[in-house]
Amino acid sequence: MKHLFLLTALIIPSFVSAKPASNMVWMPETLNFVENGNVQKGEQLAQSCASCHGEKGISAMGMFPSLAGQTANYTYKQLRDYADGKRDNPMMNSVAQGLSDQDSADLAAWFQSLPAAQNKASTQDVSKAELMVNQGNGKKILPPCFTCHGASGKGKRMDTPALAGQQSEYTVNTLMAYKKGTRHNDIYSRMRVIAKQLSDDEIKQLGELYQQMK
Amino acid sequence: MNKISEEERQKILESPPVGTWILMLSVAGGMVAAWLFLYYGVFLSRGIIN
Amino acid sequence: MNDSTAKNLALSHMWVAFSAFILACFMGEYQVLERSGLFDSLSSPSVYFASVSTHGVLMAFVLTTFFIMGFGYYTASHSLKVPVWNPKLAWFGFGLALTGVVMAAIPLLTGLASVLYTFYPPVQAHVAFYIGATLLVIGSWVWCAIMVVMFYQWKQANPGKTVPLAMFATTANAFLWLWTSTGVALEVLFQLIPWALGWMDTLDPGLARTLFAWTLHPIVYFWLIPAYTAFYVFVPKQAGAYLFSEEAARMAFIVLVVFSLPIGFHHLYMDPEQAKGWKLLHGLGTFIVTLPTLVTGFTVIASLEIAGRLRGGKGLFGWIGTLPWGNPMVLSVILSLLMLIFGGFGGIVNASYAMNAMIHNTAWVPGHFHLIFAGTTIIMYFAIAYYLWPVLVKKPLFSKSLALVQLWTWFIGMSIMTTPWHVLGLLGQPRRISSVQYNNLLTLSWEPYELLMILGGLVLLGSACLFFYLLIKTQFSASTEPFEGIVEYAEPLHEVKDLPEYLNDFKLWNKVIGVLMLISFGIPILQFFFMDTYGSSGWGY
Amino acid sequence: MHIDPLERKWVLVSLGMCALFVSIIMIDALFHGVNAPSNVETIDSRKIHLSEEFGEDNLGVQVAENGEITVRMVAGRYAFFPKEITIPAETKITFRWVSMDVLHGVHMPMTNMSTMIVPGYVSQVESSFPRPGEYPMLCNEYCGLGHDHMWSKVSVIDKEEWDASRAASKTVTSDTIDEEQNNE
Repeated sequence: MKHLFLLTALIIPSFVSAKPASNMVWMPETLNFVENGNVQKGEQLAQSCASCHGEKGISAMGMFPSLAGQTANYTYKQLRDYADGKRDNPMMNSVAQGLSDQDSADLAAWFQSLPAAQNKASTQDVSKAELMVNQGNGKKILPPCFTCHGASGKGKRMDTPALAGQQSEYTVNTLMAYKKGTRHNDIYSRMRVIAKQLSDDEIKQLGELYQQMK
Repeated sequence: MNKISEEERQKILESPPVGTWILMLSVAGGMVAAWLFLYYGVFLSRGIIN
Repeated sequence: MNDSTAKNLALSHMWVAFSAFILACFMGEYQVLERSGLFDSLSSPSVYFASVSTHGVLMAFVLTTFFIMGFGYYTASHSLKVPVWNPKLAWFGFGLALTGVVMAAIPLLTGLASVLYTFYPPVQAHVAFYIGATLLVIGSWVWCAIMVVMFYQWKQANPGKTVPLAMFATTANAFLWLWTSTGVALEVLFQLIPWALGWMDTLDPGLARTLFAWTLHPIVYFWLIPAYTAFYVFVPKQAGAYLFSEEAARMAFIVLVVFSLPIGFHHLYMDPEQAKGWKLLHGLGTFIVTLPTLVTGFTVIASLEIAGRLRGGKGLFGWIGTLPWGNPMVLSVILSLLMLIFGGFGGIVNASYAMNAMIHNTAWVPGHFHLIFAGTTIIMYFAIAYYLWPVLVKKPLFSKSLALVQLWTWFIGMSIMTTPWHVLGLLGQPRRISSVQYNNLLTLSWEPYELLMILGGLVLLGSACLFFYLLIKTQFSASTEPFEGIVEYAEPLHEVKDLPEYLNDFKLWNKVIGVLMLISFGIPILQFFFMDTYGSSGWGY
Repeated sequence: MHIDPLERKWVLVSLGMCALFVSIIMIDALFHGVNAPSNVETIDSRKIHLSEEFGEDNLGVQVAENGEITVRMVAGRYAFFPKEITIPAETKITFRWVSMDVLHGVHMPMTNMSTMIVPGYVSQVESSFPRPGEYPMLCNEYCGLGHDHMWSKVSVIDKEEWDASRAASKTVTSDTIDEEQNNE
């Protein structure tokens, strides 16, 4: 009977939107374009971001992400996804729609050039998170976080984001949004599938762990 | 080493290597049998592939 | 004749080879331990994949290439009774290859080149890794050139004479390697290096795999030919008799060289970028290349049979017992052939086209190539080292009985390690994983085999250390008596008369290879330039 | 030239052995459809998420009108998407695989479902599964540090159970459609 349900769920054509999760395509031209973003121009543009994301890309409020040290590809992709409505946030949607591709690349380059936040270690228990980051969980088919996000949370080539130094509240919110599916600009649900398997406690600890990571 | 006469020595050098022949035949036989077992007994019984 | 140059070259090359070997053996044992999952503290994919990449490069590229070069210099000089041609060039080649090794070792050991020794793009390693590997290959081309020049100089000086079998085989290997390495050289020079340097945005992984497959099969024959050379030129003499047929030996070498080249697609059976017609054609060629090995088995065993009978062996198999089992060379060949039977059978299974799906990229594959390479081939490298070391360092072998223990333990260790590996493959365990994460009942059946592999690995590691110890002890023992070791080649049972020129030269065979390569790789490579293909940018790992 | 008569015979035996293996392989390949997966079909791996065939909602098991089953899967570090599928035993199933990033390989242990997945190419393989059960579908080519964790679940179920659930799902599907229409 269990099979039956599963099967039914799997072979019914889905009626949810058939649109791709993101329109971003990493052609070499795009990669080069982002890599050659103009840091100075980005710095100027970033002045209007400072109120939320901080002067040096380090946000003071947990609801807004720090962007300092973020990989340029990732920032660029998010800005384009906001502009396309692939990622929902009323404020960012309108901000991103006002940015050209060139502006997005410049901003991405600027934020990448900034040093990520260096936060002190707290006394909170992060043992579960450490396990997730380093070992993953074979039983739940969860690869260790470091395999994509890097051993020191600096992100990796193409578009996996840097997480080290990120506001813990922001990381937790993001993972919860993936878990609920309200954030869905990860192609093939890559991150949603993972977040769905994480317990709320693990998510909380992961937020803390990445906030402290240097 | 056993002492052997020159006559015996020549005989050995000229005799066909029957031991080798039988040994190699059994190796070949074993290989054919094992291959057929893997092909029909294991590989094809695991389903089609195309 | 003063052959000190050849001896120095041989010794230097072989020390590099065996140093790489011993280092890689420790990594091998770490890998079986890590992979078993028994030791939580060892668990680290980052370290594991850096280690497995280094292990593969050291064993497959460094140990082999340096050993073959060193053995080749000595064989050429000794069998032709001439000094090494252009020793400065030879040392330059050595330096180049060694520089390459160091250059590749740095990113490998620091985890910047964990792309395995097959470096399959689009995962991208540090560019120093690709450049280092290229220098190693270019250094080996210098060796090839010197071998070919010595071969033809000798032929010119000795018109109508038969080139000694040892040199014939060595030159065959030099030609084989020039042809073999061209595939990977094309991949590295036109794809990997420009791509890793950023001169080129993308490359086609399908083309890269096709070019690597060009190299991937004949390279194992490049490694194997020194072992076969020892089979034919040393073993019969050491056993106390004659080489059963020198003509068969020469034919075997030629068929090996010619047919190991155009058959690389059996590594691509499960790949989407080549069509089945080409795969079948290469598969057919793969079966042809089993023939020289089957003939070699017969010729070598027949030579041993005569030796055993001369020593008093009676009846159908009585000669086996009367063989000089206490001679390291003879013991090695017996153990080597035993492993060749099983390793060869595994190879036939791999070659069997669709049946490859049953074992492709499973644990069976490393089980197979450890048996045939680390077993059959390397045990003969040991035998050659035991045979040549006293000659090279002018001191007697430190301990023959320890050498015998070493050879036996290597064989036993290899059997204990590779048998479970094959079984794991049939049970579906993939190769190249650092731990078993699949939450499935099936994986429980894998565990006992992993334990056995640890044991096998331990025995092998002990054996490798003993080997290294014996080389050091032989070379650096304080022996005062002057010692002159000798190298003797086996005489053919029937004198070689009226040898046709095609069994004494490679001109014809190079043309044949050219044609076969054009047929088997021409269209499969050209297709990438006529299809709409899509490149890949470099990815981290 | 001197070649021993027994050695000549041995060459013939060796040739015979190879000929036997080659004939079995060739006959099965040419007449019985036992082949290595070899469709040479290219695709732009960077854009597959925008493609129709490998669009997110088109992945997984699909049954055509005539009952033929196609499974479309995307390999990407570190999973095969979708992560769970259910297929019937003893039925020919066509798998179509693409990579969204690097080189991968996939097989299901103790079955013949095996292929490399090379970026830039579609790997198509037809297979069947005589034995029902839970299988891991796992990555067998090193693809990065999370390679060990790259696997998905496959349930191979009895053919009767599959047919029964197919019949049931058809009614469910039409019910759902009815409901949706009613809602509008």
